Amino acid sequence: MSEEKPRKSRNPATGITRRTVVKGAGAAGLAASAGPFFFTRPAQAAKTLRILQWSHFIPGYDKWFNTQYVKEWGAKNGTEVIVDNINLGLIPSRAAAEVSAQKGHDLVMFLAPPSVYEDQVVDMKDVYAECEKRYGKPIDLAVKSTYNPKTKKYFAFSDSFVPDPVNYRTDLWGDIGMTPNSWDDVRAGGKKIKDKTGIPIGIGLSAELDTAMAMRALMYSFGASEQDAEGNLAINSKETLEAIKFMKALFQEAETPEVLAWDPSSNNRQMLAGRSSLVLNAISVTRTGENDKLPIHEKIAVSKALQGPVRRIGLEHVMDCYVIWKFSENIDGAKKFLVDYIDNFKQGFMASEFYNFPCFSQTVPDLKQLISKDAKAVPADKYAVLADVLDWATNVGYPGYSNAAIDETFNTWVINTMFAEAATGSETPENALKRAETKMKAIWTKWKERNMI
Amino acid sequence: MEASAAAVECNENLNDMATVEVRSIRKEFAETCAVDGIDLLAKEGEFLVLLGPSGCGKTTLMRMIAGLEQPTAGDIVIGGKVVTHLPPRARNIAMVFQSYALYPHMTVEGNISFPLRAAGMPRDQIERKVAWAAKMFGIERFLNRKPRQLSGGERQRVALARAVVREPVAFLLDEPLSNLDAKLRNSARDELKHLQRELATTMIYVSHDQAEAMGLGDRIAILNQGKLCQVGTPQEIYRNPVDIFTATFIGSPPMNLLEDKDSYTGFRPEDFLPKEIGADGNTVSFPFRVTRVEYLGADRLVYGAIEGRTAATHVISKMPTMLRTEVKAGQLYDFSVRQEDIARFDRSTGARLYGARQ
Amino acid sequence: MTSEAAALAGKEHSGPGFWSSFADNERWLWPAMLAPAVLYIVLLVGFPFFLSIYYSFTDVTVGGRDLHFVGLQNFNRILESSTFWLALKNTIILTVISQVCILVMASILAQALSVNFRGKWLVRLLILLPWVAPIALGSIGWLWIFDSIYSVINWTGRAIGILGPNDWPIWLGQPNLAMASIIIVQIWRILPLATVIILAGLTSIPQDLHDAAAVDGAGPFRRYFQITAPLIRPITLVAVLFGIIFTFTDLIVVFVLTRGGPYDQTQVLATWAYFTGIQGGDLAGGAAISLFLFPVLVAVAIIFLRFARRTEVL
Amino acid sequence: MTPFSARAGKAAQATGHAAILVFFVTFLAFPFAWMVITTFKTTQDLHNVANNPYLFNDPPTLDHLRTLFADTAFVQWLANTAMVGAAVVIITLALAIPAGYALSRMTGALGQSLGVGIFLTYLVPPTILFIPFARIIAALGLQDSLWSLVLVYPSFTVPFSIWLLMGFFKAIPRDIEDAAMIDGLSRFGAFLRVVMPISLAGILTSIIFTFTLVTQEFVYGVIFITASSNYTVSVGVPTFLVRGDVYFSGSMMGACLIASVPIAIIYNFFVDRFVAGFTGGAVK
Repeated sequence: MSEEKPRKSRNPATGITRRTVVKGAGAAGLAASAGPFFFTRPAQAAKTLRILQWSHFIPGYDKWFNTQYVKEWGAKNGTEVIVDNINLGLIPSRAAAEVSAQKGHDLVMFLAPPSVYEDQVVDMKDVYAECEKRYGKPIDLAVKSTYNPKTKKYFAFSDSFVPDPVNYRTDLWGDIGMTPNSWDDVRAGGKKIKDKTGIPIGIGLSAELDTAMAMRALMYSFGASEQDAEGNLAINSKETLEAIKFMKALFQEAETPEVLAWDPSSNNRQMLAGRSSLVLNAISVTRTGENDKLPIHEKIAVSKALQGPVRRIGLEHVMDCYVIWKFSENIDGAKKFLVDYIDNFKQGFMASEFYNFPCFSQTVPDLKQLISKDAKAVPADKYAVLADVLDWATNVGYPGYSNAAIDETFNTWVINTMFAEAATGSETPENALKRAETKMKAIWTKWKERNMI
Repeated sequence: MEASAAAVECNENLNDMATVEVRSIRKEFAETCAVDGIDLLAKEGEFLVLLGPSGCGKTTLMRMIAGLEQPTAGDIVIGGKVVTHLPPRARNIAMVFQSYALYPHMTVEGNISFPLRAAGMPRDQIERKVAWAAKMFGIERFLNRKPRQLSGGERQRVALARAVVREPVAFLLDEPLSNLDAKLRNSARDELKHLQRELATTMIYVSHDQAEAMGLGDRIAILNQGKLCQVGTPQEIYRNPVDIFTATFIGSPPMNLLEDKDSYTGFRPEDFLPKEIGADGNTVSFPFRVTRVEYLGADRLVYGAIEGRTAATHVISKMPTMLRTEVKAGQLYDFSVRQEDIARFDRSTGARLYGARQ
Repeated sequence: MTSEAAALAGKEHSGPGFWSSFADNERWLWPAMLAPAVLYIVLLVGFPFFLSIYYSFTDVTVGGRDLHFVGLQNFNRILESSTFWLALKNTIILTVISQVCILVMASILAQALSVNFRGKWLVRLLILLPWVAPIALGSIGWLWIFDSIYSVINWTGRAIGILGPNDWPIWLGQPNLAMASIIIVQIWRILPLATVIILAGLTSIPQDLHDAAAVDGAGPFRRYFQITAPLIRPITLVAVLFGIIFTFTDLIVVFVLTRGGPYDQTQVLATWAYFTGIQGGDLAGGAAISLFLFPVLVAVAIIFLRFARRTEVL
Repeated sequence: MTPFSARAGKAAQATGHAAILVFFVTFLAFPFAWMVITTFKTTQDLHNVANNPYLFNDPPTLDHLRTLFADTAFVQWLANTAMVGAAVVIITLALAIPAGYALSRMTGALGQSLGVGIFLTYLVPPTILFIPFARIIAALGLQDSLWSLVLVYPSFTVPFSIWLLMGFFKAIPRDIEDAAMIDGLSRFGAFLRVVMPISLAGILTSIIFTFTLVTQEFVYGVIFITASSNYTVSVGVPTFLVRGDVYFSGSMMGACLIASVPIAIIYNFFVDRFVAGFTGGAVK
């Protein structure tokens, strides 16, 4: 899980790391504990590259990345690579602190487009160009998530994204003779299952990531969106209102108030406990079930995004967005690292157990084949449905770009709150929409003033 | 208290000029003047009592002598040397506090040896001295106890032992007996006097209890409102008070005062006796209406008022029980005072006009 | 003996050197003793604090370092926001209710602990636990207890028949229950401290007073409310003041349990400041929100300190 | 009262007393009992809603603890917490004892308002401070070092301890210091050799408080430290055992237990002294 990253200080005489010495001495306790007080800076001898990213949901990915991949890369490039893994929820505060300090990591991975930091990061144009030379154009999703058409700047580089399919219980849906293909199916079937078995639908209505994605998927498939393709605020539409009303009905007919309290892990638990008939989530649900040997994972199927009145569309679940701070001490190294990482992306794809999907499709040319035969999944082709994910996955901010206003709206959970207020009946759908619009207007005004959108 | 030969020897050579003197000393606090220009000299080996009601400045004066307060003006001279700006520890004086101020975290032994350790005295000498002081006050048994395990009297002895052990130029004692019960206080007073004789060290003693002051002091300094009223032996103070304050402050019951036109006439209760007792010669007599009689064993206190004056004035007579004269409440008697026992005070300043006894 | 005394005297009369006059002169000594702490506080509390105040009058965001003065704009924006009033209301409700409960419960528990009984050591240990547990971890423990699926409270309630087969309260999902859950956790973590403080007050009351009151014919309740309670009032004030500070500025419990949800209904000022300033990137807005905490706390603290000083706590 | 009714009354009282204690112990300690159960349950058992949550439906497992110790730097985090705690305690005492003493002995309005002023700094919430702090830490080159926490944590422990100790010093009679000065110590010497030893209970109280506040702190720890080997327990556990969508409940509960119970036992030994320390300033 938390692999010891390579230590920052080396004993110049022997070339072995301090960690090795300590381990050799067999003192895991106090001797080692004094360490952090004395090593605050990387040794000056070699170049260093410091990477900050989340603790990957698939522990195997971190293991591969931290102990194998970056070590090999470091050895090849004469660079000591330090990887710090933190909880995904803590990335924003850490980034804020680094910008405030104007010091920190060379490469920072966000899980959603970090548009607000545009002023602070270097343009990734050349990284994209280099990768494009080797693997063709990046997917539209990546560009929409990391490019600001107003300033013509690539503020981040996206290597991969995580699909956000539907997870549902085959047994329960089979019993009522349905499969969840559209939002209307979910509402009708969800109600039936809940009435029959008491087991609800698990689409969140809380201030967290999964809800944010699910609500946007709902809106977009109803033809609603936060902004238009040009980045103008467009939340106030009858389509949005329709989506809100639909969610209200869905919540009242097929859900329980538990979804109001959720964090990103709650829908996983609900599903794995057998207390849910359907959730919108990455493949983490089934992967956890497989890894923890919970037999229920065999009854969970994965399917593509739901069909709405206007289109079938879903979100990426997570968008890997690497940024390089302007104040980074190793900008060139960081860029080279990204390019090389794309070269080796297939390894990452495998290590993440199909969690990270490539933004440069050609890096994993045999993706379809790979996912159709999984070692752990029951049935083995469970994840094959993800093959055409690009046809139904889009970015936050669709149909426009994921800009600073979209980012702030996302992170302050404006959309989540709007849906929750209406669904619980604490506000009318119209009022909830109006409240959200007020908040978003302020956000749009602010970023327009700064010429960021 | 046993006087060991060693103790006497110890102190023999110590204090060549063990005088303590304050010169026109003043102390002002934020808005008040606690000590207002006092000159006072405690002679070598003298037991000087600072007496006054609470708030008169006596404790402030003592704290200035100790160095715990800085005077606003004036000087303090100890052993002929001006110490005004020296910290307490450089003045070589000892002090016993009203609360005893024993160190609660140290044993009795630790308390007594503390000043010696602070001065960096060698260990074996400390032990000898502590043993000597403990023996002097009979507290050898308690050496390993903590102060909270001791009674009030025992604590007082420890405090004294701590003061004595370093053989200071002078002792300052701040009402050290006030926390003892009445019986213990008497014996302690006795012992203290005895101790002072033995050590022959200058002692300055603060008290608000006149009986204590009279009993202990070689001389008494009366303070009132930051000013020195009078300094003198107990007799001088008692018989020859220089003003109304001293006259009424000293003596129990206090001096009787009769209002005249521009002065007060004062006489002590024990000098105010039935006319027939009063000796021949120069007496002044008063018609005395008795209202109440109190028997105190050795004395009778007769309360009443003098009649025939514009304002009836309440006075008290203190009659030794040996005088068998019958005195009853409600009756009118003739009482008299010898002319020489009468004092007159200026009505506006309170100062004495002329003495009854030259 | 003479030489001893001389040595002693010599040492003592070594004259007022620099150190000596320094160590004795209160005019220099007090400032010197205060200086390190005051310096630290000015540099590491005062300076950042004023920087934050400055931020709140600008348009700074997490993403940029250039900022413009915008006057009271941030404050106006906050005051217009319904979430602010909700957060303020929640902060006050949370603080007041939890403190009242803590006061009552701590008084009872302290009373129960003030007598001797077998196993007291263990009981005290168990009672102290919540206070020493890192609160981030303790809150996660509660998150697990309140879990919408695995809630052990609900399971137990069903097992002993308090909850019917169809009752399954969603502790963190229903606004009132969510608020109640947060209050419960705040009580849980502060109660041990309050109990210990009040217990301290109880043990400091001389037994004489209880005896005297008993002799005077006072029953246990009269004895408590007319003798014990007034005597421990000052120290109780201290306990309550700390409770208020801990609850008022706390971010973690709400952050872990509900993240302000459902739909902002449990948002408190501290979490809202965090979400706005850090998650949302609106540093200036976050600074402005958290500044609201300060005057309220100062007012509360001054009232308490005034009371306390009257009763000689400070 | 007859002997019988007296005995009955006593029994009723004892029962009531026991009932109160049972209620409170249940409320306060239950989460820990729950942590114990969770720590040793298999994941499958935990996630099966049909199971009685109090029972071990599968045999108890050490897997969660193994994860905690083998896959995370938990021991290191504990040690870090202890080291930071110790360092902060030392700094806090070094700053707060002299300041608290000076404030307790300063006469006049200045001392009083300074005392209140210092206490008010305790009320400045960390949410306000941490962005500016990040800049200070960076300027000093302390990011990712435990020294950053050692530097920053006194910002809340010092004002608090000053306030606590001030009350305590005020309760010490001035006579005792005066006596010490007469007995040959300087003003400062009297403070060092007499006042400090007498105030041990108060100092102990502020040590306990400081240490607890340090172990509880979360926000600064998250922001200033990213290297897993430099985390404190409060930060390391939730950061490493909440991975993406999944909570490692068993390991987390085990970590919480291990981090709390030993401290609670130590405190329990000192709680009487602590109690004395707390009343020092408040009740004479």
